[in-house]
Amino acid sequence: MAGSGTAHLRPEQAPVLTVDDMVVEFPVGRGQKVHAVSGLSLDLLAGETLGILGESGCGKSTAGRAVMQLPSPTSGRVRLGERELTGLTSRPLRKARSRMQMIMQDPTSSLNPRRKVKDLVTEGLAIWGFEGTKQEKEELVRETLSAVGLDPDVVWDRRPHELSGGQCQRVCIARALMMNPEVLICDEPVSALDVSVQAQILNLLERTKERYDLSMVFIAHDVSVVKNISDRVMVLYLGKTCEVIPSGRIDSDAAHPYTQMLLASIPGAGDRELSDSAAAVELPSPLDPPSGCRFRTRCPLATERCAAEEPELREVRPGQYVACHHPIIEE
Amino acid sequence: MLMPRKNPVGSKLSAPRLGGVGAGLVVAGIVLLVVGWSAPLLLFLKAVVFLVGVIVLAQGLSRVVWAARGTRPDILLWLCCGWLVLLTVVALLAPLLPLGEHVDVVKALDAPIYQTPELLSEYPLGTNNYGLDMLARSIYGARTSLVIALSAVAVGTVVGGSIGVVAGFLRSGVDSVIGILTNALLAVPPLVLLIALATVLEPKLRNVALALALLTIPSMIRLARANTIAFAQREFVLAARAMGATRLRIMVRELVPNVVLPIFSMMVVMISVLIVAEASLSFLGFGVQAPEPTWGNMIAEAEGGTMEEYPHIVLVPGVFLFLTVFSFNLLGEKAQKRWDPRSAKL
Amino acid sequence: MSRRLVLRLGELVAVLLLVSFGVFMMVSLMPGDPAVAVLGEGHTAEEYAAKRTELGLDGNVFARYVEWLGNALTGDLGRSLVPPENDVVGRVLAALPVSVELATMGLLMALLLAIPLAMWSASHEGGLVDRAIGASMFAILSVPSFLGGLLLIAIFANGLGWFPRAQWVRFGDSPLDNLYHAFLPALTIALMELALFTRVLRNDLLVTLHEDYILAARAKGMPPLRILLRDALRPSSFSLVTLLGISLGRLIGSTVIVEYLFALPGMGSLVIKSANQGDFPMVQGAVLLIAAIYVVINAGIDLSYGYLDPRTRRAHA
Amino acid sequence: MSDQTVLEVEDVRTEFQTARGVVRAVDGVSLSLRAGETLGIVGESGSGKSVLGRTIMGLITTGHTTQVHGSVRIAGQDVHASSPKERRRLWGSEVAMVFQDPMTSLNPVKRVGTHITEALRLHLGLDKKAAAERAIDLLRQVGIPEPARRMSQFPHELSGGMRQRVVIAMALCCDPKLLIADEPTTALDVTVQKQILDLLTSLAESRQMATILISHDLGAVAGRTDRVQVMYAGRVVERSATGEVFEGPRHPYTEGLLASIPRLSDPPHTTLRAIVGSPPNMANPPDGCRFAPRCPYVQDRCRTEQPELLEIGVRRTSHVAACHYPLPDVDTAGDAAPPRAALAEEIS
Repeated sequence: MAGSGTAHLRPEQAPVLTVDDMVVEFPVGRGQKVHAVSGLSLDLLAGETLGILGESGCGKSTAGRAVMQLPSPTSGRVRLGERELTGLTSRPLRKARSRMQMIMQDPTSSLNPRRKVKDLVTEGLAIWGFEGTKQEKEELVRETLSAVGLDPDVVWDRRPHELSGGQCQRVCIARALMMNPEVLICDEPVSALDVSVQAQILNLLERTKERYDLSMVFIAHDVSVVKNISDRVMVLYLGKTCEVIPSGRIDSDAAHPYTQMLLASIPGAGDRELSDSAAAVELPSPLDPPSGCRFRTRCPLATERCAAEEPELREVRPGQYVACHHPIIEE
Repeated sequence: MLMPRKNPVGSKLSAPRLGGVGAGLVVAGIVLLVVGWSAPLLLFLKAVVFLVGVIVLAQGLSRVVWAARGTRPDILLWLCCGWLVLLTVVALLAPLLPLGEHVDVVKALDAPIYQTPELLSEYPLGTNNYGLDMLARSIYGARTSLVIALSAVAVGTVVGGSIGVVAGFLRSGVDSVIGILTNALLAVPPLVLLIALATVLEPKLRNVALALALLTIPSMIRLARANTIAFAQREFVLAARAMGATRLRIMVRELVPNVVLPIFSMMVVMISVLIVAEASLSFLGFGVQAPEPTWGNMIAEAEGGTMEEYPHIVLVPGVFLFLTVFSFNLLGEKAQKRWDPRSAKL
Repeated sequence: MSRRLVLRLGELVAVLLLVSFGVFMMVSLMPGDPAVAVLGEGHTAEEYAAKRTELGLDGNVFARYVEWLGNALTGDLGRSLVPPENDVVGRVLAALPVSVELATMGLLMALLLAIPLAMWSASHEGGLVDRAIGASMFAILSVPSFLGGLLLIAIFANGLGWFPRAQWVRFGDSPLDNLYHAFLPALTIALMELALFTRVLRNDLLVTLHEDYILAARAKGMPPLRILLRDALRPSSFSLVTLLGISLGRLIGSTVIVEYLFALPGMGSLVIKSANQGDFPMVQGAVLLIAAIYVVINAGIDLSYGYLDPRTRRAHA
Repeated sequence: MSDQTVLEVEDVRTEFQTARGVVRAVDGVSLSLRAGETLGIVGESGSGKSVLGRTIMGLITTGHTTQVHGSVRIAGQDVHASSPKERRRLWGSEVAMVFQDPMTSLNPVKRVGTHITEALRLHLGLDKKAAAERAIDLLRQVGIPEPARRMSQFPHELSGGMRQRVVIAMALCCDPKLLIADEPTTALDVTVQKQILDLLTSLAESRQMATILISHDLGAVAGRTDRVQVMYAGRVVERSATGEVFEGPRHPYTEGLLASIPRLSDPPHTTLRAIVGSPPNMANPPDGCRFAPRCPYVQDRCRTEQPELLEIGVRRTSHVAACHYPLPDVDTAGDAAPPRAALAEEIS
């Protein structure tokens, strides 16, 4: 795009989360700044899972954190339900933020090594208070731990280093659930895990979403994983949106050259037409992204128009939006 | 390193053989200890023999336990802990113990002067030029050293640690100001700063302790700050913020418990540094003044030719000083290896 | 380069100002009266007041500080209080070369010994030699330098008579004699540094030797000594260089002790003597100079990382 | 493919002494490799695949905390019986290695050129100029644009993919007969991974190099290797021609591993057939079959008796598995074959 645009938003369906034209930039000194996210818009319907797909450095993690206001984006708006998050003062923001929860990539690093599982999981209640007796509270914690597949009696007094990576990730999920969130933002939750454990966590997330009525944003670099868990996939490149596509159609209908390239790079995926031609060029620096379409330096289909004019997201098939001047559409 | 390594792996020694070697070393060590204390040797040689005896004994014991239990214990660590506990207890109870006179010259008028150490005599560690008992003086010296070092470290750690955590967590303006203040304090070499302070402060126990606390503060700030910054970048802090924790809560509940451990290790190392600093200061005549005994001013008594004639005047307080500093150093290193692997390097 | 350098310079100036202010204020914070300290007890109030005026202790503290600092910048640190009431700067400059020589010699001796010892130790990790070196270095670390110095004097100067004590020959007069006289004091200084350097460098080398690129170099078939020298040493020296900066303070402390022990006419002896005599302008001047040297050298070390690690070169540039 | 055997590994065991006890990271592995042949070693973290690679290379040898048993012969020379000097002669010229993380496998204070030329000068005795020319040529072969300019750059000035190309050039500089690539793409971006794997495959083919490709990623191995060896908790559980393993895994672990990977052809929200539990603690592995605690088909015998790695193949190619109750062969099972077949198509 990779371009911007809001054609893919669905305001009429009352989304749980709406992000409008979000920009995140970090100054790196000498007047330069990293353009991490440039004009990202997205929405999330109740019960939906939005997959965000991209390589490292595409701004997907930054976007996830900016949605949580950690830190707040440079510009743009984030709405959780009816509530505008940008510009809130400290306490209301902390309160509103707790309606969204985050699962991070490194499960051991995201748990305080000095605390026990029971304290980690009840931390949210300790901050916001719990209406009910001590027994009820403990009952709730045990129930939640069981829900994420941990035996409360076994892990109750353990510290994170006594647990495996998969178990730590389960504790993180339990901790998030205790906040009774509406939206769960998962930032590469399985990429640090072993293959056999990865499947357990993916299944768990899927089950949890049903059981707790969550909406989910799932950030990852693995196309197959994203396809498996999402309803809708958004492909990012250098801080901009390339394509928004219902996940069931990503392998057959992807129209953006970059999405095609990602599909082609799945090992053993067979030779898609874009596999090697675009390969040798490196990812451009986010300090000074290319003009026009940011993908043009690696795109085999790039023309002069791509350098001059930034493509806008437009609907190419029902529910599929592409920001490209030359989308690959076989009729 | 003396400290036994965890793993008896590469060793091809069988258990009985190991036990044999160990037992041999134990016997040798004990013999050396006894010889070191009682044989009619030059005192300097005695001290060397004594120390070698301790090392050999430690190695021997470690091997015996290793052979018997299969895991190799850290005998040296236990010896160090033992020494420190013994020293502390003895120092605490000093007024109750049947010790010789340590400070009042008049009371020691009829005592022999420059008595050489004799294990079973009235003066096991000898006497000084006034006939004061060296054992009693060393133990009272330990009192002074430990009180000064411990109180200075406690004050320095509490002040420096909290400033460091706040600076590391808040960053930006506060951090820069504190950084410059810290650097300014560090810019004057410790001993020079102490001497300079000594020109203006009375050489009293409290003042020495305060001056030493001032020395502790900048290093504690740096350590606490660096660790706070490192932990603040960990994802669990992000997770706490995502749950809506306030900044105060994050500092107190998430950061402090993690920062405390490296600070504690640093404290132990700092104690040994301050004991040396206090001793150096007293040696130069700027610390607690004679005849009130400290290890530093006891060693200073040996200056000007006394040392060659009566080496025990240096060696007795010297060995006390060495063993104590060594023990704190060792403890500190173990603690740092366990809790603060990054600064363990320095 | 420019932005970083300017920031660094700004910080350096701020630190020096703070130090000078602290050093100056020390006298005002003194619990006793300097006039009493100089004249001794038992004089009349008028005499003390006159002395205070003479010492320049009247009037606004800050005004006096600015004046003192202004004078210091033009190379005038006042006069000593003790007869013959010499110029402070002159005395300090006469003492400085002795201390600098001792410190440099000690540092060089320590480095020359530490680097091979650490390399031997690290390349034979866990071996007998490694453990022996480790243990002796740890033991040396626990010997305060005044105690170590006393023992060295007892053995080598008074016992064996190999080295002189309490004499100093200026380098200009006889370079060889100067080195001979400086050897034992420098060795005393070197011991503590040697122990620290060896331990730090060994541990850093061990970390480096476990890096993938060392494995890669081994997998290329490079000989071990070459790997140690060409691949491992430079990346391992970061902590050592940082330590050099921190060592400086301790080094100056050691020179103070050593000069006192060996009765050498350096900065340490000067500071101790002046402190004993309550000669505060002298102490102020000497401390200010020492602090300035310390701060400047540390800033230099900070900038030297660029050479050691090309990764930081671009960031600094 | 020539019949010359490049690598022979016999009953290798690698043990580490740790604080928690002896860890047998590699437990009785035997294999052999001919010139031009490619072997994929697949396993999760802790399966011992990387340790095996380094033991074969001779980078892990018996020392203070390590014991290596068994024999490794590269081009007829026993690596572990050789003197350090003989081993160094082997490294670089007979066997070379590509490491996992290109960020850490290049010395940060050395220029790119030096990394390559020093090996050339050491092994081939080239002079400075010839070595530089050869190095530039190598950089060009591994697809680095402007190779002459790159020579004087430092590693941190290159991207991850470029660095891994430099590491490969470094490994190839003396034409080794055996290349061991230890997770060569794990640390790289998805779009770069395939480039590097393709590069490795084509280089191995053009040079008739025996190659071991170690990876946790089944997809990376499928389609690029002649044979695959699956490892679990230090042991080989299954080894056969790559296609056979993916089409008809006979060991329950291999089957579970294949089933737990999401497939692009499945519709969204397909429930994955995950393996329960987590890999064993290697300081205290379970008795009997190490996969028994997680195996869906476990029998009493599995918990007590350690299965041997046995030939179970029904076809011409060798197919070995270490299981008391191997899964039925797809072909012989006929139509009743589990849905694995479809999966294998997707992956290979």
